[in-house]
Amino acid sequence: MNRHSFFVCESLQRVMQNASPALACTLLLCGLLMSATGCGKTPAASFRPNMVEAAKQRLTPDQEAQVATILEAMFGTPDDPVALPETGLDVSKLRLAAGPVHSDIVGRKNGLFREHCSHCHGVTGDGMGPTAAFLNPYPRDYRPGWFKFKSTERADKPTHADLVTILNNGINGTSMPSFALLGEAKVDALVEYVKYLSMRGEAELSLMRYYFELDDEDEGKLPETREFLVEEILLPVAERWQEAEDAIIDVPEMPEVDLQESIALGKELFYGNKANCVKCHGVTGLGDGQANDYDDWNKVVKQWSDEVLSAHDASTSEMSREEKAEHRAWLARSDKALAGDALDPRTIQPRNLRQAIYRGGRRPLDLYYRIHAGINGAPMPAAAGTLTPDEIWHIVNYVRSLPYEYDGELGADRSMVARDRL
Amino acid sequence: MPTSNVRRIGLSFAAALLLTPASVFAAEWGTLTGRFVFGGDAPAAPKLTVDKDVDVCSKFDLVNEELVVGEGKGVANIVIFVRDKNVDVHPDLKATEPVVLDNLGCRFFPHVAFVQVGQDMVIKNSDPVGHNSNVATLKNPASNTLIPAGGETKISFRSDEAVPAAVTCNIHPWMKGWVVVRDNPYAAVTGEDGSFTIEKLPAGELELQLWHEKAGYLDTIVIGGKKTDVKRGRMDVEIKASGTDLGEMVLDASVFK
Amino acid sequence: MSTVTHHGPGDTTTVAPARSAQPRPVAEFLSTYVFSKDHKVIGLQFLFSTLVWFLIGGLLALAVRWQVAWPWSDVPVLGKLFAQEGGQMSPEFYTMLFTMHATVMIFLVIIPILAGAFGNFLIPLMIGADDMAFPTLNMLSYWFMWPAFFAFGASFFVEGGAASSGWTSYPPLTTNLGASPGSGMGQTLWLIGLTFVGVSSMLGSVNYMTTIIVMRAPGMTMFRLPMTIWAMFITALLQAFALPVLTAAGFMQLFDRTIGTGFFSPEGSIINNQMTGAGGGQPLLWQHLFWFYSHPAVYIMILPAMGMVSDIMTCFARKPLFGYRPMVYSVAGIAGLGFIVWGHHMFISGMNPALGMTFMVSTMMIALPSAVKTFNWLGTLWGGRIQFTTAMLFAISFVSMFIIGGLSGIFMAATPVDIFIHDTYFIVAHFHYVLFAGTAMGVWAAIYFWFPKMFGRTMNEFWGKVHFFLTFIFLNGTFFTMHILGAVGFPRRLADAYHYETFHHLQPMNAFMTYCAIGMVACQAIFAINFFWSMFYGPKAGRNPWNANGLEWTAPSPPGHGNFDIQPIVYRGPYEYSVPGCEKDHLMQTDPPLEHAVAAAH
Amino acid sequence: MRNRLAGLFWSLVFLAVPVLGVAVFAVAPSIDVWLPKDVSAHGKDIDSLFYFILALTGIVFIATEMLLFWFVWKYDEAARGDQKATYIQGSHTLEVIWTIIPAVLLLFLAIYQMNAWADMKMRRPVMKPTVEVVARQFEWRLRYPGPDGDLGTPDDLFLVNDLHVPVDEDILVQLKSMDVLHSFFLPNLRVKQDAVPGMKIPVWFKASEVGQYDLVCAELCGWGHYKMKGRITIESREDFDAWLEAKYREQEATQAEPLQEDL
Repeated sequence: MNRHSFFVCESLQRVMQNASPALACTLLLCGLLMSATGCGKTPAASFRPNMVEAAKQRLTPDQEAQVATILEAMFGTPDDPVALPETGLDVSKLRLAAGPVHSDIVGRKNGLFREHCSHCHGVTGDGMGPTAAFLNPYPRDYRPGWFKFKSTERADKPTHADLVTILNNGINGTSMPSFALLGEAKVDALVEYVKYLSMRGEAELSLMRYYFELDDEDEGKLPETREFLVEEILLPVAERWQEAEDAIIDVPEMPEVDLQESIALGKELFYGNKANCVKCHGVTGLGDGQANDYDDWNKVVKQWSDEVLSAHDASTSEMSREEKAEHRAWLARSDKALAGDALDPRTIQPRNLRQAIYRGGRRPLDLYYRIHAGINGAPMPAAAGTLTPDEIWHIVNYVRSLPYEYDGELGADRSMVARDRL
Repeated sequence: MPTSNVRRIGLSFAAALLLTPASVFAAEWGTLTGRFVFGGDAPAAPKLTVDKDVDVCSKFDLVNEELVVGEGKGVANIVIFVRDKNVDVHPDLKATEPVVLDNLGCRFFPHVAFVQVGQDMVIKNSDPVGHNSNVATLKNPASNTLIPAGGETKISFRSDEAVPAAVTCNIHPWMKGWVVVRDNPYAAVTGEDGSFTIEKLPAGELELQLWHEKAGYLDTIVIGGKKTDVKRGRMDVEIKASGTDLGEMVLDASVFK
Repeated sequence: MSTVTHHGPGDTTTVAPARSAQPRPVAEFLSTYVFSKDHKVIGLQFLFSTLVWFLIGGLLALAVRWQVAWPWSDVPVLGKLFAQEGGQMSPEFYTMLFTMHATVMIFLVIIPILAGAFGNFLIPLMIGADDMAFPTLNMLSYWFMWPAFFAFGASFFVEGGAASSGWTSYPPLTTNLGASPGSGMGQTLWLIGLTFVGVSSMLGSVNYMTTIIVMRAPGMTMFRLPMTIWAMFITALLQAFALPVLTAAGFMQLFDRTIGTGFFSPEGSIINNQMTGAGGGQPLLWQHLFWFYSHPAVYIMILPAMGMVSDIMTCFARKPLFGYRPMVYSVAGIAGLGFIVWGHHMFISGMNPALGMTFMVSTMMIALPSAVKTFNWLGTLWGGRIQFTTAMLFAISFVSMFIIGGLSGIFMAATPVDIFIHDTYFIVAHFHYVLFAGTAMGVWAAIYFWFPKMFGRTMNEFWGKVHFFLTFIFLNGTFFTMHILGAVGFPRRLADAYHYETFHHLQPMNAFMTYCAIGMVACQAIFAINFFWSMFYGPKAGRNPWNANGLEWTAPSPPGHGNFDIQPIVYRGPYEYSVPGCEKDHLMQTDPPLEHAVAAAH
Repeated sequence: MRNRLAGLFWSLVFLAVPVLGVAVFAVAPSIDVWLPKDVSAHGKDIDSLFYFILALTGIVFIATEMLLFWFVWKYDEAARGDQKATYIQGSHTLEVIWTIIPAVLLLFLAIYQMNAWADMKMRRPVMKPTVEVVARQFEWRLRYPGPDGDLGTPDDLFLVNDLHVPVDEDILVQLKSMDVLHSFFLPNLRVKQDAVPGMKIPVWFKASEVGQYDLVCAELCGWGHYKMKGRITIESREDFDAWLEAKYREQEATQAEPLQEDL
């Protein structure tokens, strides 16, 4: 008896007996080579639907499909973007940024977004690329159309130049790196593509929300006329992007006072009741004031998950069988959306002002913008109208001096003062 | 086939003819009244935890205003508005005065404010502490302004909001209010006793919509002991020149769960 | 069955008297093949487990090569398997791949296949013992690998994926959970797996040392031991002395990660935009501790292969080993010096540069025993009568490739040159020449050579040579080119290096290497089929198919429980080939002394 | 009797190793897969040492591999006919020779390069840091001392990834890391130094030619390791000062200006 027969099952033995080793070798070799060099290409990339919003608006599968169809007609696919003239987007730039990474016939690199951005921001621009869950803060979700660091008023979109600045400088204090070395043309194309993704996301949101406003005679279907789609859906979004270029904040000159005096005035405002910076940024300036707030992206998820959680707890005893089934289906779908299409909400911390890290840029001008317009999407409110430009400038000067302020009284918290490491 | 759909949508440049209703002013106008009551034992509003500006805000004995059941079990803060976008507007009802939303006693007053498109809304702060008012509109650009003690700011809206927008204060996380933005003047918020009045409505058939912050768009109400389906808060009423009273509408306690 | 006189102090495996009761098949199967205390079965268990992991490690390497050659392109098979977004490999997935490739290859393949598989199988057979000194310990050493298999295997499926901080696991990347996706659960599992591999190695090494010292057959003096046994002996010593340090360091890292100690984390650093907790540690401490083990481990990964190659080479050159004692001394020298060169991994780590100088001198010196070994192998071939069996081809290629791997090491030892080539593909080329072109070729030589003893049948020589030829060609195509990439400064571990202008033009060369790597992995199918086919249908081998001298060839093929049917008595060293005046061209160690043989020995 | 052809074939396979090995190294420079252009003052020390070792190991490589080939070719069983293998157990003389010669060579090499090593890593120029480089996941944060020449004062200039240095001057970089290990690698300047959190490591060099080159991270620092791309610009003192001045003005801007064209 062969003592090692246990290693191989009987059937394998029979196969082995009937095939010659040469034949088997060849077959296996071919198989390995084929699987390694790729007979099976992966399917083309696609945009991911906004599942949270779909669950929230209780869209039917038919309605979801309709949204997808409309969006594909209006915006195309990740490999083949479409931009209607009303968007004001430059399709040639989009083509440079879209699609899989490849070099075209003149050796120009295409697919920039997927090469540089999508592993964090996701192919859809939903801020849920493969790496997203591990970053703090989370990468930006472009779909609601909120942008934080810009030179325009709080409610307005950023200008093209604002986004170029972000790409060039990166966002210090986050995982967003600088892309300045890509060169102007590529950065420009990427900004155009970000705008495209943002418009697409906003259009998706308003399409999904529009079902709610439909009349009964529409039978739960959106009109698919060009007029409706452009006038009601696309233009309200696109126009605001185009208006942004005219909404740049007008910044008056810094008042002509001694710097130390200005810093002292700024400090007074910082701690005073008028500007009230201290409430969130803390008496230490370490950002330890308000700790349980969310930014708008996380707030959406937080509120939605709270709602779904309480719906889980709600009593279904008074529901009819159909209602119960519907309720359960909706819960299952909402849970799925939360698990697969949303990152766990995380609180937002006010900036530690002693690190000399300024996410939106360290120029006095940038800080002025931040205080004047607040930070869109974040709890930081706009001070415009409340504070005079001079007062804002004083606070700017004080904030810029904070990292270098004597911090002996911070005592045990000294390790938090990281200005020495930028 | 999705592709054929794509082509159809992408290429359909021809504008669909919209049936625009002839704009004829109604001849008669009527008033709508009604009252919402809570079906069941009225729950006590839970107290809020005040952990910011304690010295000022803890004086006000603040409670959670998600569900306010007032005298005679009236449900306050239910929003009733006319859903029809092309509704005739009585010539007297031109919005002139700005709506005021006050930060008063570490809460928003009124709890639900109603403002029309294009109308100004003044957000002011009558408290001795600083506030900020974060208005989370969906169709309109969201705003968030710092309002120091005694200060005020003015905002306006360019489009109506299908769902009332939440107003919060980031400094005092418990503060929450609502703004109803409509493009006509026909909206009301129930008072402490649960009653509301909308005046000078065009007579005839109108579609109302009912919303409450905890219940969302109401699904069922009980009118005259009969369960009435108002799916998505939509309810048809006949406005009579003599006035229409919807009477007492009971909201089941389960609606607010 | 065995009628061996039991002579080992630790020998507890007496032959059971024939049972009168009915056989209990399941229990018998378990005790014979699964929880066996027989060193041969344990050796084979190690062999099969490591070969499976070898395949996994190879496939991981292919995926790595794919990304290096065509970053961001659709990944075949893997792209579908892991549903990467847009079919492309994400960079953290890539970092996980090369980390786990190295981890699997080093901890689950090379170390256990050398010490575990061949050490177990060969030591008692070659010294004339009927089993290991501590058979139960021996069984445990195999079963302690399984928690490691599970830990490493499972880590691919936890959130964040498997460890992705390189096999060197440098903190703070590894100590801070927020630093990288793989720094989460994957890294914890990695450390747990590592600990179990360490325990397994430790149990093995204690056993090998004891067995070799106390259980040698009569007449088997230390200087009559084959080189394989010498190498295993010294490897066991290395493991015994170096492993505790790594185990301790592993626990320290585990504590840093789980209970908030700060051995390796400096104060006040900001990782992933968050302040880190504990401070007061030093990242360099880990590097010192890690390399204090891992540099000797490099020799753990090659010495046994050197020993086996020496034995195979003498057999097929039909000639004594050139300079037996210098070979033994050089193995010992490598082991001794191996403990004082770890700093050469840290020349640019921020370690005191003055320390770099001392490590540079000791590193230069460790090239000496390696050179002596190489020259001795050449001396062994000189004047031989070479038989080109598959095993011999692999053994010769081991020498040929080890020359390359050894010489490229001198570049790195030179500190100023290391400034430039550190962490480039020059290093990758170097250690693949030593570990793949060296050790793996040695392992194949050993498999082809001792296969008859393991299974009683010989492997197909023709397909063996095809396997050798293809592997040899593809391996050089893959790894030799890495040297010149390294000369450009092409860095290791980059998911996409081509956005640097300096390296932009290297893509075609990397694509070439990837094609070669695909070929290299694909042609292992020949080996796999040959292996399993021959196990059942290969020509039956007698006791001594190669006419070799070692004691193992006096036992039946495959040897039964207790190994030898007659107690071997050793009369001479293992390399008495082509002894002048002797009729046969070889004299086995058990052959009774011949007058002229004794005369010729002096 | 065995086939002689098999032996010939296998010896040629082993002959291919030195032949192709040397060929690869001979061809590589001509296809530009070779040491990148050196623009540093100390780089030639490294390069010449590299060439010296290359020559030395090249000779040993060719000699040993050719010997291997020759033995395999000559002592094939088929070629030996009835002849037995020669019974040689070793040679003391040979062992001594091939121990002493490499030992002398290696020791020479070790001592020969010490000076170069000391120049690059031990004899630090006495000066204030030109720039502080702080590595973080995944970028290079740079800090130049402002007009006052000191780091850590309110007039510091903060930049990212875009390192500028004046040509023909000693440059002292103060290298730090904010989070994990990184490695500051300038291929064209033959500079590489790990950045270790908690340590301030000085790095110095002198650039000898104007131009722009890559700054690479050479130590695995997480998933984004590949994208820690920086750039070093070597320029004349005047250009450098002007650039510094312009950047400083930009950092202190209180009014929006047209975007800098030369980003």
